[in-house]
Amino acid sequence: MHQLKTFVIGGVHPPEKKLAEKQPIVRLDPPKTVSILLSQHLGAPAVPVVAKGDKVLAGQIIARGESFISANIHSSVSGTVAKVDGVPDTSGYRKQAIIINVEGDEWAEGVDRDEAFVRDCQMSPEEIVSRVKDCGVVGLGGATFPSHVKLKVPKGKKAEYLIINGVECEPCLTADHRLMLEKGNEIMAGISIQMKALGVGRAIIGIENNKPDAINNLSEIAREYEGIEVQPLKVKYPQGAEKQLIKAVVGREVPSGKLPIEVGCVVHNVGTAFAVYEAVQKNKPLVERVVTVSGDSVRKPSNFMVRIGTPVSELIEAAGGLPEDTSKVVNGGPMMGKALNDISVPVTKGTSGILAFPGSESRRPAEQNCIRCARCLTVCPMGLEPYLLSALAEKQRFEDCEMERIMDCMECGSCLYICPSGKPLLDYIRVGKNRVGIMIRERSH
Amino acid sequence: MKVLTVSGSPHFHADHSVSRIMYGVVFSLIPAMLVSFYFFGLAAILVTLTAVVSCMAFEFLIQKYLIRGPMTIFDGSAIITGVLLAFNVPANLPLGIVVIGAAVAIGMGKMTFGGLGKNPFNPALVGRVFLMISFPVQMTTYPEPSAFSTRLADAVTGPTPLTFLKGGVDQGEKVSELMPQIPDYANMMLGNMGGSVGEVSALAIILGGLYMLARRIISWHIPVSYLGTAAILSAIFWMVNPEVYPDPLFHLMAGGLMLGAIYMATDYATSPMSKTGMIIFGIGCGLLTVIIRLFGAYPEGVAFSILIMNAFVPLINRGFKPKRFGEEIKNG
Amino acid sequence: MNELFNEITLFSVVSLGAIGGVAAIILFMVAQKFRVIEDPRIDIVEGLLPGANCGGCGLAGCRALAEAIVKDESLEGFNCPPGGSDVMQQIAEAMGWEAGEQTPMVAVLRCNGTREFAPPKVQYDSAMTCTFAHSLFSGEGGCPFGCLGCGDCVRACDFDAMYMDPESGLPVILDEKCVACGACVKACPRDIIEMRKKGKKNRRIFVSCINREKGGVARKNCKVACIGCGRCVKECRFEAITMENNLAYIDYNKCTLCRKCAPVCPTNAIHELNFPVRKKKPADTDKQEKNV
Amino acid sequence: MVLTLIIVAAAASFTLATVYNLTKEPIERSREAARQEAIGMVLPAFDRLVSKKLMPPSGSDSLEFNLAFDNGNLIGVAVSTYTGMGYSGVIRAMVGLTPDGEIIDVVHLEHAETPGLGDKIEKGKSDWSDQFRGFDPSEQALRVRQDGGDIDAITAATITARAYCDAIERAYLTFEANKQEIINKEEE
Amino acid sequence: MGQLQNFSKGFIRENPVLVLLLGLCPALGVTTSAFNGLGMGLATTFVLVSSNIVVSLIKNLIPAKVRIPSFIVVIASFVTITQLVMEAYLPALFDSLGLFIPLIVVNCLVMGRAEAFASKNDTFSAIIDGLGMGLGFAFALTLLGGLREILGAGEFFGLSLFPGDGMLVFVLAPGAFIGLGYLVALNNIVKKKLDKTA
Amino acid sequence: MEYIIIIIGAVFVNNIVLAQFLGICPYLGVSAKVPTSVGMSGAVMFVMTLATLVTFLIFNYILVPLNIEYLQTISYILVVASLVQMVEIILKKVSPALYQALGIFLPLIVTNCAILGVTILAVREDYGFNLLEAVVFAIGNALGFALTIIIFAGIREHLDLVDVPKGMRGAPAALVVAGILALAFMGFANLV
Ligand SMILES: Cc1cc2nc3c(=O)[nH]c(=O)nc-3n(C[C@H](O)[C@H](O)[C@H](O)COP(=O)(O)O)c2cc1C
Ligand SMILES: Cc1cc2nc3c(=O)[nH]c(=O)nc-3n(C[C@H](O)[C@H](O)[C@H](O)COP(=O)(O)O)c2cc1C
Ligand SMILES: Cc1cc2nc3c(=O)[nH]c(=O)nc-3n(C[C@H](O)[C@H](O)[C@H](O)COP(=O)(O)O)c2cc1C
Ligand SMILES: Cc1cc2nc3c(=O)[nH]c(=O)nc-3n(C[C@H](O)[C@H](O)[C@H](O)CO)c2cc1C
Ligand code: SF4
Ligand code: SF4
Ligand code: SF4
Ligand code: SF4
Ligand code: FES
Repeated sequence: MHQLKTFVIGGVHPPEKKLAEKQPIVRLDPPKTVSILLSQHLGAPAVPVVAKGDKVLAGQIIARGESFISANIHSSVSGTVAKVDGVPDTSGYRKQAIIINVEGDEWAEGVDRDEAFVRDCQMSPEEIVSRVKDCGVVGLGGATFPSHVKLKVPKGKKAEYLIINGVECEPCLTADHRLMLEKGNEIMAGISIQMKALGVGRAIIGIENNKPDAINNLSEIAREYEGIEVQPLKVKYPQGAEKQLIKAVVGREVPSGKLPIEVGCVVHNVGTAFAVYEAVQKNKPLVERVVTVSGDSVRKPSNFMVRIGTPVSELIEAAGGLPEDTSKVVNGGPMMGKALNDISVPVTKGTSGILAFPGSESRRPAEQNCIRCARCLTVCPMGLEPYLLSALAEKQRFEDCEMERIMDCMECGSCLYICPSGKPLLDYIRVGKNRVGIMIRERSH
Repeated sequence: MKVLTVSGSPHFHADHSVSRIMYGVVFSLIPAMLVSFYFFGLAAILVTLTAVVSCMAFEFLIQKYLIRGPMTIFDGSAIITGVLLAFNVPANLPLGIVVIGAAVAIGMGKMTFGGLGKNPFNPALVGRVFLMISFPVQMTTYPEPSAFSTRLADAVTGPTPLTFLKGGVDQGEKVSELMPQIPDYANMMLGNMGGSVGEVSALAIILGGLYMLARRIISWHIPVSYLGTAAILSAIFWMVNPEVYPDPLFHLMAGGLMLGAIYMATDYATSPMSKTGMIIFGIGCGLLTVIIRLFGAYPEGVAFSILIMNAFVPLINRGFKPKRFGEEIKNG
Repeated sequence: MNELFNEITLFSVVSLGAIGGVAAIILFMVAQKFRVIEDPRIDIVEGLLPGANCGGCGLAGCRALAEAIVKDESLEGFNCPPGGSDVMQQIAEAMGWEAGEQTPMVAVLRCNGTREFAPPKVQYDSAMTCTFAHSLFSGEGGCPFGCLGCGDCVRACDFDAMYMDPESGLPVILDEKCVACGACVKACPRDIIEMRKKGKKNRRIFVSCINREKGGVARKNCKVACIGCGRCVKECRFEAITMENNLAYIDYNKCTLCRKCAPVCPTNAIHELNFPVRKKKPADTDKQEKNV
Repeated sequence: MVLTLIIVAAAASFTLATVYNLTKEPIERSREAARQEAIGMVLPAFDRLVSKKLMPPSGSDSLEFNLAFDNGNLIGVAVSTYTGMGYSGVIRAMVGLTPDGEIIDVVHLEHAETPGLGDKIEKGKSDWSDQFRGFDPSEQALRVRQDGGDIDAITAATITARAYCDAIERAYLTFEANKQEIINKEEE
Repeated sequence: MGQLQNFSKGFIRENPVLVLLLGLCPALGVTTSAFNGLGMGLATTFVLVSSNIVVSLIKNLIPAKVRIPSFIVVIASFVTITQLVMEAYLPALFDSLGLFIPLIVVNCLVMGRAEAFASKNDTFSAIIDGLGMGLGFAFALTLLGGLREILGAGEFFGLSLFPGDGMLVFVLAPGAFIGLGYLVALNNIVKKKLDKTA
Repeated sequence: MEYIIIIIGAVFVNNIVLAQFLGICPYLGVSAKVPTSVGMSGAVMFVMTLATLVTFLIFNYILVPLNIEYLQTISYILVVASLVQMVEIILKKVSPALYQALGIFLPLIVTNCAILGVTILAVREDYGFNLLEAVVFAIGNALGFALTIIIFAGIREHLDLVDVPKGMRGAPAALVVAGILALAFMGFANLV
């Protein structure tokens, strides 16, 4: 095996709690109704192409991503459009969604639902990109950035490495892990398709050392592919963050404010590689994804293959329901996920996990004065000074925030995780980032 | 299901807390405390107890009646201040003066600025230096160590190795003649010498320091750069003229250098945040300590140097930031 | 020579006269050569300032302060310790900044989502700042327009004119202390606070809600939300009330404080402040008054 | 404009010169009074005073010797002496000596020692300087005990005490070195 | 503003030292005892009142461009007069105030009042203003001097309050800063109380 | 060596602000931000050196020979005031960049005891300085001023961020900090 690599600055090591690690992916049946949000990706919301009363099939396009950064949205079920209306999203604000009453499970024409593995792809890079775009594939690693945009190398830049993010550094989550075990071949084919689209000769799959079975499985398969290798990594959060992963895998540092392509890298999540495979080889749009349901309050931690738009409450039911003392339900990982105020919200393309915790585990500690212990600054993987940024933001000194490079913060939460005085560092940093972002935008006008 | 909680991420929190850290420090101080009780007896116990109790009491009173903030006396930081203040005064200091010191340390050194973490200067040292200058006589009469003594204020007094040596050298005597008259290095290491309550035993303090290092309460940067600089600088002088300047080993074990480097210079609130900053800070403390010891009016310079460097901390924090990710473009 | 007037006198007068002369020439040169064309008001303001150049204002001398005042066209945030408030008053007069009588305004809170009317459904556990809470979720009560109760507005008020009522979870504005500086308006991420005419005898009528959701949706989260039913619009004879996006708004310039609208509101979303008690008062106005 | 300022300056300096001339006398007088008082404190009653300057064996400045006569007999010498060894600044003192060289009394003239510590050399602040009364430098050592002498140092202000001894010693040594000349004075 | 208020504001509300933070060097430098503080305060008051008088008298004779230098000369003259008179008749006080007497010239308070008030008002008001501010200054200095003397030497105006020495720091430089710091804080509280009752 | 001792003495042992109480007003007034305090220090250094040079000459070659030392105060203040003006004029003309950096602080300096105090101290008898020593003394004091005011500005920036209790905010906390700083500087006692 290779020697273990990792990134240099900062990082923390939260308890792993991979409770659903051994649970194979179970396919859930479609629910009675689904609510498919029009904004499930980074960028402009998609524009609906169906109206109330229309009959739709699973895999049929129902909203089109029209601007440069946007993505198509497909129906994940077959049935009738009940309405196009606002439904509360994960933060409780109403967002436009297409609500479909499910009737049967019929799929649109052209979608190949055969599980048989198809390795080779004959499409040209342009065809691959347009297929990925048509199928509404977005990054499944969390940011839900439309994948077709990332598969086109901008003019004047050259991609050297495709880095595949199999790190899954967040505690509790096991979706990528299971996928790497169960769909290794498909992922590998997806990677080679992405390599073809990008025109790169090398792909490196970064996997943390706490998933030896996945490392073995993919290394095994990688032998059959040229230019693809697996790089085991030391366990450290947030290794899965793009810039940290590039640093860990190829030792390059993406300059502040720049994209990975600046150092010749493109990063995709393993789930995205799988989605690309399905889109290109099977013509199957992104209508379902693997979601981990886990956490100390979940009776049966599981990994489900779920249709987009399924209410979270159904997933929780399928995992045995919630005990009385549950006090927090999180969409995503415990470090970066969003706490839900209502469990009836739908699963989106970006939902990698649903975690439930009792109060004892997830309540924030009481806030005290910052004792200037420098722990936050030691763990910040971006080399920032969170205590300072947070204080500046709290004092509304946003110009100073900008000078201290608040925009470099990727909101990994390491600082808040480690702070012994329970300072809500990241909360204030987010306020600061928000305001500095507005300032920067106003300036460029 | 009960009411859900909504909060920003992250939803996990490390197993740290202010009081755990602080009590860790208190725990690590136990060896030094035991040594001081052994050599200075009941007097040391009384001084330590008085300092701790009055520090907590002053913090309580100020917090309750002046600042009107949440109660903080059990976070352990006032206990540390109390213990370290006691460790920095002679065992036979009248208890009234100890109480004044505690009032100054907590009231002026800490609560004036809003309490834990906000103070720019090390509270215990503010207390000590205040007492040094206010009560020079009482603060410079040290009891002779004697095992398990139960004597209180009337103990036999004697000089500390530092005052003895400095006094002698100032009178033109030679270091080589003075050295045999102070405890040998083994005794100094153990703490069998005149000095403040808790500073005498380098060994016990190092032990506590190792414990704190192991628990990651402190990092090595400040103690190592502080002690290292002090050793190197004193070694240079020693090599130039060993009859006027004592050797580095003596400097390391005499007086409060060990206590200062491991416990007082490392105080979070009053030391720099970045690792480079910490090293600069340690070097500054080391230089100043040796200069004051060798050339100043006072035989001991640890407290002054740390306080002076405390004043530089904001500037150090401004000038020595952690290395930012993506700062230099390194295209492999 | 005389005891009192001797050569010392002579030397003194001559040498100090000489030094004074040189000083005068230098100062003269400054005056002559280096008159840069500047806003003449700077000189006026500087003339009014004490000229102590003490730096007490935090700027480099009196001229710097004068320049800053003229540049900002306002006295806000400036203070001259030696001159005190009189000087600032004089400057304001000289610059004519207290132009005319302004209609007195006051801040009002346009949300009545107390714990009672909009019971919390979830519990918030993060930094106590509305700005963050706003970006995180719709609020404990679920109303995406309602007050978040973290008190950003209270902290923004420099005049102690606001406090958080722990019972209702809403901020309270103290009319007598509010100077209408607008800081709270800027601070609130949800634009709940509005600056309104203080009104005759301090009387005001306004819709205490800014929820633009459809009636049913709004009502689900909050019992006293404006549901956009339009009854008040019909009731108002002065066309002071408009309805937009399911929300009624009372234009304070048109409103005659006739009080006709308030009783017809089915959710009691219209608030009346500082009016005498109604003779036949509808069932639950007292509740509102308590929560204003 | 220039003229105005010249006139202001001239007027001011004219006034000042007048005040200066008016106060010159009283200033002189009060200085003299202070000197006389100090001399009076360290010497017995006398009827005639002769002053002369003498260079000390070590030191940069000369010392003022005030020879006091009573009925034509030299009854004592008041030496205005100094030292630079103090904790801060120069210390000046008036030392009264008998013709035999025994110290009659010492009083400080000027010092900048720390209040509360070094200022114990002042007679009003403590009786520390009383130990010099009747001290015979030819028999006892004019040095603090820490340095092997016979003077008790001021607690925590050894530097000042040491310096004061230095000042007194300077007076004494100068006196000894010029004894002949001083005695001759008497005969003159 | 009435003359009485003009006079009294210098004590608490607009105290030159405790609120306006002017003339801090003498306030810190000479206040080793209440007596010194009072002496310095009165000397400053003298200069302040006299120069206020002269400035208000000559204000119309001086062209604007040399106004400040002329005022400086006036003030400096009164400072020198104070110096000379004090040396002649109060030599002990003169010695202990030392350098800080000539420095009255640059006391921002004196210059500020001459410029801000005396040069724009009639002589009587100028006297009242000078007296108010000057006595306020003296008040603050005496207070600080008294505090430092009591804590530092256990005496007040030279009278021994308790046996033994006090806390030496208060006689030394740090005590001056610290004492003033807490006095300013105290004055803030008093001022707030006054504002509330007003 | 002589000069080094004068400088160390002026910067650390008898620090102009912390031990001699000169220039306290700008010390508290212009120390809110580090860059401002740096600018102020530069201006003080410039003027203090120049003023000492000129006043030393005036004192020893005009006032002393004519026996009118009592005019020291009044002549010095005139010299300092017009010197500052002149520097301002010259600076504006010669180096606009430097003027931008220092010029704005110049007016503040006229009424600053630090300048007048140091010029008076520099001719004190018991120092017995010659011209060069007097100038070095002035530079040392200016450095001492710079050191303390910059440190102090750093601490005040820190205090700004941490929310000092209401009653102590601003001047009181600043003064206590200065007090503790003065305590710490006592460690340099008798260094030279
Ligand atoms: C703090 C942080 C942690 C992340 N952790 C992971 C991770 O564990 N696994 C992952 O695939 N993506 C992770 N991401 C997202 C990646 O940065 C990146 O967006 C993703 O790998 C890109 O691939 P995609 O476009 O296919 O999603 C993380 C991002 C951040 C900011
Ligand atoms: C405005 C914007 C433009 C982007 N442009 C590109 C691009 O041209 N090529 C690319 O590979 N990725 C591009 N990205 C994607 C980012 O590199 C990154 O993969 C994405 O933001 C998700 O990363 P994360 O999950 O680590 O946050 C862009 C992102 C943003 C926000
Ligand atoms: C602020 C301060 C003022 C001091 N003033 C004096 C003083 O006036 N005279 C003096 O001899 N020592 C003074 N000292 C020096 C110390 O007290 C010194 O330790 C002492 O003089 C020598 O120690 P000893 O007298 O205990 O032997 C002062 C020290 C400090 C810090
Ligand atoms: C490693 C460590 C060292 C400390 N050292 C001191 C100290 O020297 N003096 C002190 O008063 N408090 C000390 N404390 C306690 C506390 O941090 C201190 O009172 C703060 O300065 C209060 O804001 C220490 C705490 C820690 C964790
Ligand atoms: S980790 Fe927390 S307590 Fe430590 S420095 Fe950062 S914010 Fe302060
Ligand atoms: S959340 Fe931002 S500031 Fe905090 S550790 Fe992560 S990158 Fe650094
Ligand atoms: S912030 Fe201004 S407008 Fe708002 S309540 Fe306070 S004084 Fe009134
Ligand atoms: S009115 Fe706005 S700022 Fe004030 S507490 Fe409510 S949400 Fe926050
Ligand atoms: S009084 Fe000294 S600078 Fe103002």
